[in-house]
Amino acid sequence: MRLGVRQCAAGALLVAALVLYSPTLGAQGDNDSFSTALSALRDASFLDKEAIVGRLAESGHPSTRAVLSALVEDRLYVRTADSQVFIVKSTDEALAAWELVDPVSLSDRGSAPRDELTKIGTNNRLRRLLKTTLARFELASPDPSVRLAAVREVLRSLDDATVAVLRERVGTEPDSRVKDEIETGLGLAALDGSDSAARLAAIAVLARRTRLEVRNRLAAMLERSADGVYAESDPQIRAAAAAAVRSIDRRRTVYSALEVVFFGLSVGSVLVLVGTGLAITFGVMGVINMAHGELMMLGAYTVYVAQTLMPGHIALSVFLAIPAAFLVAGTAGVILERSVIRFLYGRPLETLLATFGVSLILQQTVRSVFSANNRSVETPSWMSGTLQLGDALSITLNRFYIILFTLIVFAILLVILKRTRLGLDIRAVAQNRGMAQAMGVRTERVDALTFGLGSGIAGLAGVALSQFTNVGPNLGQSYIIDSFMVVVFGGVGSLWGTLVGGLSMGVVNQILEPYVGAVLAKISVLVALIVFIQRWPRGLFPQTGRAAESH
Amino acid sequence: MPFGRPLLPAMRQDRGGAVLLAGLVALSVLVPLLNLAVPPGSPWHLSTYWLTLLGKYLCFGMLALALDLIWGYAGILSLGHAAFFSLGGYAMGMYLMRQIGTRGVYGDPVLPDFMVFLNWHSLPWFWTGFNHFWFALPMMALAPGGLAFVFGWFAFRSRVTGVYLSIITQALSYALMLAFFRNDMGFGGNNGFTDFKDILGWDLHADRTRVALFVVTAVALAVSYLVCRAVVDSRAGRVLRAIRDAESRVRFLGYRVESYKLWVFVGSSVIAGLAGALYVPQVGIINPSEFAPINSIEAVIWVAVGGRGTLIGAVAGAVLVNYAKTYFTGALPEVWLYALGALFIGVTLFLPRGFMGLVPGTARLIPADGPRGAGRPIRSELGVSAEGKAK
Amino acid sequence: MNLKRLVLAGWLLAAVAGLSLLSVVTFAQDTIKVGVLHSLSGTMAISETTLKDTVLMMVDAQNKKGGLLGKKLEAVVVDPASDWPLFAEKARELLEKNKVAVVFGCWTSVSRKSVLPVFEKDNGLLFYPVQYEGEESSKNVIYTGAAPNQQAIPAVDYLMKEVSVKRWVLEGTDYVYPRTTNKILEAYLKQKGVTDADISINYTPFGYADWQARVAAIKRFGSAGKKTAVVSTINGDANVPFYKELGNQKVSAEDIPVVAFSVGEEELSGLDTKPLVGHLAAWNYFMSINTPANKTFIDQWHAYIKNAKRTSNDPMEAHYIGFNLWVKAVQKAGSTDVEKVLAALPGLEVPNLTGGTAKLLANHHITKPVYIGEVKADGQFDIVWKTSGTVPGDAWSDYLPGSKDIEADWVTLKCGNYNKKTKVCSGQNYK
Amino acid sequence: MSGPPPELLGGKALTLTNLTVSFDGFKALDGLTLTVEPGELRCIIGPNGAGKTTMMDVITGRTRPMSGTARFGPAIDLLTLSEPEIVDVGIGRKFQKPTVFEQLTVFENLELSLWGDKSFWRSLTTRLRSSQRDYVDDILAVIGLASQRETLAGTLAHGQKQWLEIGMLLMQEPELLLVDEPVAGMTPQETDRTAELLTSLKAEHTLIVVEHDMDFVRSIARRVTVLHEGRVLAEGDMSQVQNDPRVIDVYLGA
Repeated sequence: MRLGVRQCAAGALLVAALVLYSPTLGAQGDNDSFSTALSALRDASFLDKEAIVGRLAESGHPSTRAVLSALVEDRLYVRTADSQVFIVKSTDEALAAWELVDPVSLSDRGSAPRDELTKIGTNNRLRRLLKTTLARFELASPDPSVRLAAVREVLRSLDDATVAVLRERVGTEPDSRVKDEIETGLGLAALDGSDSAARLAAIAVLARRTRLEVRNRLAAMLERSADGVYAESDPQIRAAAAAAVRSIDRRRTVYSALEVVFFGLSVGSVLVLVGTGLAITFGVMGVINMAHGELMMLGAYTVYVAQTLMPGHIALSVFLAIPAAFLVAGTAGVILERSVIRFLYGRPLETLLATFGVSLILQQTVRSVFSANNRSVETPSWMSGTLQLGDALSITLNRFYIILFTLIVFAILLVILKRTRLGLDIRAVAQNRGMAQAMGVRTERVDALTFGLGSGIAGLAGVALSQFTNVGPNLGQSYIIDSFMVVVFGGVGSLWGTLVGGLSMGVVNQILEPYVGAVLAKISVLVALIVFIQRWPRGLFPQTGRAAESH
Repeated sequence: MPFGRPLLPAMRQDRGGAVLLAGLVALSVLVPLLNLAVPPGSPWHLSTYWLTLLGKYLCFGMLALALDLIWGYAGILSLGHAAFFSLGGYAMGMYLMRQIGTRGVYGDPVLPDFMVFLNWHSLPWFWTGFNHFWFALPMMALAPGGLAFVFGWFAFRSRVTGVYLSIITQALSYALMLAFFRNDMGFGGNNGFTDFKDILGWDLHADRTRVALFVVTAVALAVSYLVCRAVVDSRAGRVLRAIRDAESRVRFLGYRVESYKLWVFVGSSVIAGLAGALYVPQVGIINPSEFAPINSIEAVIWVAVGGRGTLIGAVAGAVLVNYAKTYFTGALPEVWLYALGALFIGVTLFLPRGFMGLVPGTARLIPADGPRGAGRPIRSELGVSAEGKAK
Repeated sequence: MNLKRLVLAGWLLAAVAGLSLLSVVTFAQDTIKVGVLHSLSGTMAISETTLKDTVLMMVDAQNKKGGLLGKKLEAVVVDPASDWPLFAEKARELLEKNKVAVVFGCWTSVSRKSVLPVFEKDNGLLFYPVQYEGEESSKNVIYTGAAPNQQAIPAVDYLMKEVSVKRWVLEGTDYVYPRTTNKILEAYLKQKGVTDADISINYTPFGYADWQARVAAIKRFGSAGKKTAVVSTINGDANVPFYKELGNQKVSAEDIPVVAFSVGEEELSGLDTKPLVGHLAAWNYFMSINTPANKTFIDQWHAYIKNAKRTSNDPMEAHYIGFNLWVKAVQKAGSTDVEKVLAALPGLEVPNLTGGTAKLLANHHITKPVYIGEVKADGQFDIVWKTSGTVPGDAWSDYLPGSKDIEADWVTLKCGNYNKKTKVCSGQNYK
Repeated sequence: MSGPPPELLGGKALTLTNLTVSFDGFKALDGLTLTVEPGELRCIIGPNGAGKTTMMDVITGRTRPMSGTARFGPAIDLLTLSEPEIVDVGIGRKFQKPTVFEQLTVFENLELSLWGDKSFWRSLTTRLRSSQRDYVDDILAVIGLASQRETLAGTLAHGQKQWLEIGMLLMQEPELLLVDEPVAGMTPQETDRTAELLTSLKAEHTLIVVEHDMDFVRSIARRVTVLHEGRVLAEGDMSQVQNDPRVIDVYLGA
């Protein structure tokens, strides 16, 4: 079975780990050799570092684990002054000086300014090695979740030595989830064994898992080489494996269906978000707002500015950016309405012309102010990562939050339109301007505010976009068409149409994509839209009754 | 001239047209002279750079003309005309690619280079025939025309109007753009067609050929102008304007509105296609970004800047805006977008009828605001509701 | 009405003023004109603006050294606005209207293809600084970027030998560079005994943002028990969402490393590097390479751009090399005449920024070292591998059936695509 | 060909039976039954929302009823015909708010309304024959706009637009004319002029006039039908209708 450099090293370390953790041998590590190994790390090549890490682990020194985890977390530094190696407590960019810890005694050693410290770097192989090594330490951690992670880590590189440890743990493991995981591992290992009874048992265990690795491992036994020889000779075991694969697949199909729906919703929610603002400026006010995309861009840049203003507080800055973006884009919208659009009511096609001009100007302004390069917007840590539902379905958090965000924004908008005075005015003006005027609605003001509201929402969309795509001068361009599609598909003037339209477009797209590829999927969605409009010329939720008959 | 046409405007219109035609004639005489006869040294020499540029402007002029015919007179705002333009261009491009023959970098007698290094083994079926000009030429009109017919037949029959129509035309050209970007389509993907050698046996890089192409373009523009003029001056033209102003009223007069819209749409798309076909050999490349919706929008803007519903205004606008673009991208590369943006805003705010609005008398010919005339509810024009922002 | 007249008058005035301004520009005193043909607006501005500044910096420096042949250099900057036909038009403007001696420009292949006929017709000289798909060698173009054998193939070698990768995902944006590169890599991998089952090729459109499904698929492909790597030819804008998605779906560089050919320091400065740490890039230059030459260059750059945070990247080095090659050739030829310069160029050597020298070969490509770097949290790269010595750029890949018999040689054969089998020199635009 | 085909000149009655139309729940017509004899001038009155306009929409094929029949003469079932086809069988309609083609001249407005082949290709080449031009001029005289021949319709006064539109109807020589609130917003003089115009027409046309202005109705109408909530409330000559108690409390009383 596959044995790279890594596995060998891992094997060696494992022995060390065993020694370290079997309570009978309370091995006393020798501080001197330990610290010499440490100082050797200073300017070793990556390959040497791997060897040194090996030595450290074998040394069985009590602070080995602390050092290794510091190394993998980029917290192991050398003080330039005396080229002493230290563990840094926290590498917070915000701090001017970092607190030092002695790697041998793990006792505090005051602090040093950042620029007097140089990091001991790692690369992929080293990190991988460190993780597997540490995992073996953590197998014995009191915290079950840590143990679970550790087992998962160990499973990535199974070898006889690892299996030995797992065997030892499986008996004593109290936590069921960890136990399952270990059994999975043992099962996978057992498959390679010779005792067919054990292998059948293993298959029986594995058949209850959903994890892809397991499935592929079993499926691999069923493959037959070019000359028709099965990878697995024993027909009985093959049958068992085949059955196992089938049952796993059955469970997985459910998950993958859910996955597609989720992906679809997340794509759709973005469409909805970019469409909603337009549903106001274009749908309600009839302004063909070509600058809509650039208003989103403003929102995205607001996030960037917020983050540069308060480095180190990413999460907070994003939260502050939400209202800020609304205000920035909203104000821009109001200015735009007062200075240009209000002269163009009754001439919507000219609003297209003017707003297109505005969009050009906004783009170039951003280029002049922030340069043509994309800007780096960081994602708060709590937004990256996944929500693991079962073995097979993982929901990516940032997409999940964006769906949430979209729904919230949409709900708030509905409340504004349906429950507030402003909303009432907006609808009144949209319905019948003259009448509204007669009833004392200050239509001018309402126009400005309506447009501001729509633009503000575009700003909010920008905040969301900044979390998963480029923040650059072209941000707007890449979404403007989609937004118009969504609004028209949903039916101009209908918010619900925008919601339903956007979501369904997203889901359809994601259902098609695996089969026909991204481009054809998009094309088919567009064609579907065209056909749909042929059949229902006023979109999903058309305005009914006499009002709709325009002549 | 049909009877009963108001005479004074007729005079005016003809004067405008006369100016345009005279200009085109002058160009097609002067340009060859200045480019070929005058020695490169002299200040009067017209460089190939300007020659190509003028040729390009005229092509865009044709595109604008086509757009004005349906937008200015029938009130159909197409945001997909770039698609027809590009289809014409691709038809010409396919012909030019086949003309390269063994002079391609791989020296393959049949396959264009991009097919060779993506190791295709034979020409896709839809390439057959394009090595003959007599086949390619009609395709330059039929490809866009056919698409327009199918699309229009459905759209107008099901009475898709206003912004809904605009957006699905946009969707159409967007979809086509994505499709042509795919290398599997057999149209050279993102790189499209380029490095053309010659057309009808004449070397495309020789000034003589370029001059010839320019003159052909000028003539094509003149002819398409006369055709459009004839259409809008016929009773059909008046019906179209009537449709623009009050569509359902025209139905009650017993006209089959959809067929009027359809045919003028097809005609317009054919003109656009031919413009594209003439554009490609002059600029020397055609690739999918020509389909980009933004291009359609720009074309609409040329018409608006010039003044819609006047035909000459459209041509003037196209030339004006594109000259501005050429000039600014060269002179103020850092800030030219400001200038262009300002131009668009300025025109909409101060010249609602475009620059033609400044020409005394023509203003009256131009629909005041939007296809349904001044003060009509904004949203009804969007095809949404009769109520709304009525004054 | 008066207002209208006023406005119109305003416009006219502006136009006139502008035109006269232009004429002033064009009738300047006797200088050597250096054309800069990089998009300053539109989608490509992101990458190309930096290159414009680089050339301006080099011109500036050269003038401080007293110019060239006793004349000052004058940069002529135009904006082709990421619009491919406009590239051809602007190239013509530079060559015919401004009569520039040399042009530094283009980024995308299509823009190069678009200007190629113009340069060959007007016999201009273009220095093209970006890694590209090869399959081209023009008399009038000097390719200072990497050909596939100077970037893609070494990168794959590294993954095979050092990381012992067995399973390959070739993920690219659907245009010529990825298509060709992947064709070459596919042929190369198969030659190395990789089976079809272990290669997955996929293309996505430009600016693709919804990577979730694709990344999920890559994860599945990678869970087959063999070490898997992604070779990414994903184009600029689509990268950020791609890496963010990798991060979100917890695909770490230790499990499935991604080696990219178009993600450099410039791109990294535009995105949150957390999810990228450990992923790889293959270039011929890295900002983090510690040589005196590189240090001086970076300092010069920071001083010129007045921003100590700005990064340098591979195409900038290419322009650095290209510019110096041109200067050297002009000095050797004693003239800026294109024919003379082209004659002088082949064989010239100038130092690159990584401690070696770049030699211009007869096929108008240069020799380059290849480095593999691992992304660090600070947006810089750890060099984890480099080729011993430099690799000569190969215009015509040996791994493509169409081109394996073709070679380019502008010294003896005087031909950019000479078929060794049929002994024919095809596709030449110049009689 | 000028003028409708002979078989249409026979004179046909319009019969509506049990027409029901509803817009999302609201019943605009509710089992409307009504007959108009050839050559008659029938006035339809009724409060807003009584279904007057909807009735016209049904007759002209613009709205399709949920149930009921609409026949023109014994042979023609209007519900099966498209809008243009209905025009062809000789039914013309004048809208409530005048819709003339503002960007065309008065003459052009009438020209477009001429009988004849209205296909696109035909109208590309067709020219006015002198007989047709005379006919247009006759109509111009009838509606009293001869002097405005070349003016843009958009610049006409309100009343003139109304007449022009009636003129456009006459151009098609319809057998049945539907006229929707012809004198709304007219000056007294214009109103009288319109009254004359309509009465002068009723000889060879059947007219259905919807109007609010009682004096005007009194001045032209023989028979009056009162609609209410989509049904016929009363029918008869003006005096009968006026004295009908039901009418008084739903309409005249109000």
